[in-house]
Amino acid sequence: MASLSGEVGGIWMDNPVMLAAGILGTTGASLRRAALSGAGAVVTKSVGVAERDGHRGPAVVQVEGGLLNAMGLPNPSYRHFQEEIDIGRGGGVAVIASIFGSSPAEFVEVATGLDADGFELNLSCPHAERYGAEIGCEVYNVETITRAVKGSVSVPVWVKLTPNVADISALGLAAERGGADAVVAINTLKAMAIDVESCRPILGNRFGGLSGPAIKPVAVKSVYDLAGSLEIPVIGVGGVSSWEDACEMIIAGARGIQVGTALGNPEGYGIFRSISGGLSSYLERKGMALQELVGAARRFP
Amino acid sequence: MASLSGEVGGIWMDNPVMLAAGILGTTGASLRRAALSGAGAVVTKSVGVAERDGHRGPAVVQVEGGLLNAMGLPNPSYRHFQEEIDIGRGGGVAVIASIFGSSPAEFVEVATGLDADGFELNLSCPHAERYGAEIGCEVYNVETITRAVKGSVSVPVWVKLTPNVADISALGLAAERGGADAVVAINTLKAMAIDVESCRPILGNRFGGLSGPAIKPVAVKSVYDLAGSLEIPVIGVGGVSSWEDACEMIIAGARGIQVGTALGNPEGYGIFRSISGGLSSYLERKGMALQELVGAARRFP
Amino acid sequence: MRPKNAKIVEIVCETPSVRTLRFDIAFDPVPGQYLMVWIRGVDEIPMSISYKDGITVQQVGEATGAIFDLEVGDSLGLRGPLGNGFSLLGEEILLVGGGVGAAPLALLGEEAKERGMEVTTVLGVRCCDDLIFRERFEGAGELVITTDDGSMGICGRASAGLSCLDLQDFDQIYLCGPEPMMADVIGRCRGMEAKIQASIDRYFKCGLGICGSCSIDPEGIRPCVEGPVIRGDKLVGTEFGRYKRGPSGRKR
Amino acid sequence: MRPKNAKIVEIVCETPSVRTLRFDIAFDPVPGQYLMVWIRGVDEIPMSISYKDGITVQQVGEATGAIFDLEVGDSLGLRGPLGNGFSLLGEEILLVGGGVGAAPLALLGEEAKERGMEVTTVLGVRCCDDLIFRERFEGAGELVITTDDGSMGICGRASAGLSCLDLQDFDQIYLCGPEPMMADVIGRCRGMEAKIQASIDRYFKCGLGICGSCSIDPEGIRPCVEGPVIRGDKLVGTEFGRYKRGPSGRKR
Ligand SMILES: Cc1cc2nc3c(=O)[nH]c(=O)nc-3n(C[C@H](O)[C@H](O)[C@H](O)COP(=O)(O)OP(=O)(O)OC[C@H]3O[C@@H](n4cnc5c(N)ncnc54)[C@H](O)[C@@H]3O)c2cc1C
Ligand SMILES: Cc1cc2nc3c(=O)[nH]c(=O)nc-3n(C[C@H](O)[C@H](O)[C@H](O)COP(=O)(O)OP(=O)(O)OC[C@H]3O[C@@H](n4cnc5c(N)ncnc54)[C@H](O)[C@@H]3O)c2cc1C
Ligand SMILES: Cc1cc2nc3c(=O)[nH]c(=O)nc-3n(C[C@H](O)[C@H](O)[C@H](O)COP(=O)(O)O)c2cc1C
Ligand SMILES: Cc1cc2nc3c(=O)[nH]c(=O)nc-3n(C[C@H](O)[C@H](O)[C@H](O)COP(=O)(O)O)c2cc1C
Ligand code: FES
Ligand code: FES
Repeated sequence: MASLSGEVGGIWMDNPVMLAAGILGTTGASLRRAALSGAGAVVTKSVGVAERDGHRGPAVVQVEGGLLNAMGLPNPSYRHFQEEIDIGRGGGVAVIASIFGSSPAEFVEVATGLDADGFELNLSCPHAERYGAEIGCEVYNVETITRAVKGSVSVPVWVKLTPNVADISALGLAAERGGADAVVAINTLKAMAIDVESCRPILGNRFGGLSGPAIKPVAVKSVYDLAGSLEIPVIGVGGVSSWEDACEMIIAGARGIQVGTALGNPEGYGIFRSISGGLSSYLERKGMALQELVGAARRFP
Repeated sequence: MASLSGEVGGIWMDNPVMLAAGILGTTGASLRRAALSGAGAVVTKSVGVAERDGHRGPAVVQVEGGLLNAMGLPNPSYRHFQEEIDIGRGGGVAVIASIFGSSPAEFVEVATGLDADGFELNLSCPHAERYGAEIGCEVYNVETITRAVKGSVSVPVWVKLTPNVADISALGLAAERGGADAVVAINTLKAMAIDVESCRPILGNRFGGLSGPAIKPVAVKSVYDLAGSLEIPVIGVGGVSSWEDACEMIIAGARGIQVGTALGNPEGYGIFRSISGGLSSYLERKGMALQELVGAARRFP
Repeated sequence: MRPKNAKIVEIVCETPSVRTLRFDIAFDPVPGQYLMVWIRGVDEIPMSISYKDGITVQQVGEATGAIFDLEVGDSLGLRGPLGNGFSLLGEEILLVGGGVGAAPLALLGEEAKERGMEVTTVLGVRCCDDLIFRERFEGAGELVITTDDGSMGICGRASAGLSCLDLQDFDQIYLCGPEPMMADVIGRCRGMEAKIQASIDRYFKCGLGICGSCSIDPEGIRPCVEGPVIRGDKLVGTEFGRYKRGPSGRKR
Repeated sequence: MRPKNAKIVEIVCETPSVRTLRFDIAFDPVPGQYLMVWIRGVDEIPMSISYKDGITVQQVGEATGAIFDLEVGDSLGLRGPLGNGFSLLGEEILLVGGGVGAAPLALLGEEAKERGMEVTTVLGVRCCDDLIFRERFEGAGELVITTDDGSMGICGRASAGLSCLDLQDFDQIYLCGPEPMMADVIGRCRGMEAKIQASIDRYFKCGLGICGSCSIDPEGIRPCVEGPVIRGDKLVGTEFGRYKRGPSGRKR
């Protein structure tokens, strides 16, 4: 089988297929299970300075081709999260802590308060006031927060970007200037579903973020654009649920990919092995190395 | 059956279910057929100053939950389009001319060169250089182009907005300041699909716009936001393929809705009657007037 | 799937703090499957299916309290049936329920009876007023009742009811109720945990196996999709009976 | 559906300007259905299915020219089968083809023969070198050939070949070829247009019935999904035989 191992954004991985932030990443046990199921690295649920219960339910609703969620960044605060990271590390792969805050200082507080193999800055969650995309849609914030965290930790720092902007590459460039080791694209699309019988928005928070196969073409385009503008690696996420999807992301320019919503498919955690297995067979069949595939779409102008 | 008639953005309609721009709107015959099939109004393919053949194929590709297209604004130029509008009018409903240009002057040239029942300004097509979203993502352009066209014609002017921005309401407010009679949301999302066997972007233009059920939750959220910020009516478009979808858009705040990609469903042109019929039965069952339904979701803060 | 609109056609007050709601739509559940119940404007919470067209709710907090404010004609949004229910195995089975945990077991008992199985039920409640579905269990087979205060049946916990039975006699044992009760039963069944099926209560947010809220230490079992019914042997050595997590993911 | 990758396993030069490509994947088409053929980096164009695993291409411009540059082992992207094909009706049928229009008719003739129908074919070509699929049509039934230059068969257009037949004898007539030829045949069949089925050529961009590029005046029939095979009586009084539109939608 073709090798899938290599470095992605400063972190060595056996394969580039990771667990996405906020998916089953609340507990160390889940992170470890993803790792033991074949994930190349795992990203935790986003954690912040204070404990949050998240938005009231419904927190998710299934829509055609995807899922809407407005979890509302539930987390036990970083003060109660080190244990989970340590248990997660028992899975034998890198544990990246996804962190959020409302200011550079908050981000730094969380990052310095945790011992993880890397950090992913959530500058992109579309449904939490004062956090995520609300600050992450501004180039200035992305750059300063990235720089602040980079200056305070010695492990790789990735920046997760929002697609809810006119030009995601501008955000990527800001992260790069701030010293990011990689960008991760994309977080969910701002979206909403309404129940026609009651006339009520379905999500407890009224609106939320769209994920799953529905957003894959948007994610592929974002990755393609970012990979064309940045020097640092791009990690692709959004709607990946098969090796073909992963392949498409990589051809668009992704060095690594993350899987979120697809963990809810019937195969569950089995998805990591089915994606990496398919990817490896594909490379074998094509006689290509993984690195050659990265950004191969750019060969056709 | 409950009545669906009323004024939408300055135009009287028997029902608020319209044919969306660029869908079967190239010829007068298609426009007329949509009208005779029960559309409340029809919007033409976008026309500009010069004849264009559009991008090379593939011009469309089916993806999960939707369709990617990069037609590239093919059109015979407004100089050869009046005949089509006139034939379209034979269907007995208003024919709205969708128009595009690269400057206020071009927009005005096209608008004043055509006799239509209304104009829809395409400031949102995501895959044509110098046109559409490329200029329509700037508040200033939206306002000045709207004002220029409004000043040059005496029929209603609608502005079609792009969702590929951080804040679609800002664009809507610009259109309103420019004197628009309504805004139409949304055009397609910037997106891309890559063929994994050849590593090539599938669309002839490499990237294009995502439409269909996949984008409905994004459209609903856009309509909800716009309806909450604007005085002028909002017309909802994006992924509508059933009366429930139409209902959802209206509850989100849409005064009218447009149907695009769903015309490719097996029922074809029959979709207009199935949507308006379902909507009417729903209102009947609920004992509500259409106007009461518009924006009903806002009752729940 | 989106939440289905379900109109309440009947409300039965089973006890002062437990009500059954019957809907104008029915499901075809495996007993033990649950619904995510959207109380509009309030919250969405998991509820076992107690009738093909109904749920049985104990008032414990805000969302369940809001359900108690509903009247016939009001409606809820229902997602489901979700998860894996009980699987009926063998010929002689034992159901052990505590409090509102009787809800899914009643449906299970009825189905077992229909299939010609021999059903024994032990129901533990605080006092006789808390007993629900007595007729349904009696209709399905033998019923042993225990009350904490001795106001009916055997005095003591459900485990006291088990003392008068030989657990070896049963091909399969089905549990639903307070976690300490279930953990206690599993503890008494050393060596035969694999023939126990327990319906587990954890904090469910998504019901789809993606949010991680319900995860069980140390293996990360997801009760919302891999359960809520989980085999006893898979619970041994886990957090089950020891701790849970709240909505933030923090242990408590 | 996305374009399927199809590797060319055989190329047959039927005439100097017509080639058949056979693929490593096969379809299960109704004869008359088409594929959208993606010549990567060039364009995507409609092509009738001429074999379950093949198409037959006449070189006329850029995209077809690019197909002529392909070799065995190269691949194309194929979407389909799309549209409505011919429906086989009656016992005695007539196929009338012109040039590369023989492609879908050959598949149709073979299927008709299999079903035990009596098949007569009239093929019109410019000269004997342009004739394709002679054996396939002869295998299916009787074949009448006409050439413009008289180099083979009857001298004249396909319509000359029809003169020696009584069109009333046929239960159904199937057409594919240059539009003037097809319009001419329909014109000669006054009163029996309803038993004619013609495969129509318009500018296809989407193949899905949404872009409007293929629309036929004055009713707005969409040949890409409602055709490409359309009954003769539905073509009477339309633009068919009179004009078409180019890629911009402009008449020409
Ligand atoms: C699979 C399953 C089936 C259940 N079946 C029934 C049933 O048939 N009848 C019944 O009365 N109860 C059932 N429950 C328990 C029920 O979900 C909780 O009692 C209810 O969620 C409490 O909500 P509240 O807002 O009223 O309480 P709160 O005031 O929010 O909290 C009270 C208690 O309920 C728990 N709780 C709150 N929200 C949830 C949630 N989303 N998921 C799980 N627990 C929660 C809290 O942890 C707390 O311990 C079931 C739970 C699960 C997991
Ligand atoms: C349903 C259908 C089935 C067909 N089957 C066959 C077949 O079996 N064999 C065959 O050789 N040809 C077939 N054609 C015609 C074929 O599609 C055109 O010859 C081809 O598209 C020309 O492309 P080009 O780039 O080589 O030519 P161009 O240089 O682009 O143009 C040459 C001619 O082809 C027409 N054309 C170009 N693009 C298209 C298009 N996208 N759709 C329709 N016409 C187009 C132009 O209008 C022009 O008349 C079929 C057409 C249709 C609609
Ligand atoms: C239920 C849910 C919770 C999520 N939580 C987070 C989070 O805490 N932090 C974050 O950066 N992204 C979060 N995301 C976004 C995902 O990591 C991912 O970017 C997005 O879902 C697109 O990928 P997918 O289509 O594979 O799910 C969440 C997504 C879902 C569906
Ligand atoms: C094939 C195709 C062509 C389109 N052409 C145009 C166009 O010319 N002008 C325009 O404003 N929008 C155009 N659109 C966008 C649609 O009008 C509509 O905004 C979008 O497709 C979302 O609606 P839907 O999901 O119902 O298709 C086009 C969409 C498609 C799929
Ligand atoms: S409730 Fe979300 S994973 Fe179980
Ligand atoms: S080719 Fe697009 S509608 Fe027929």
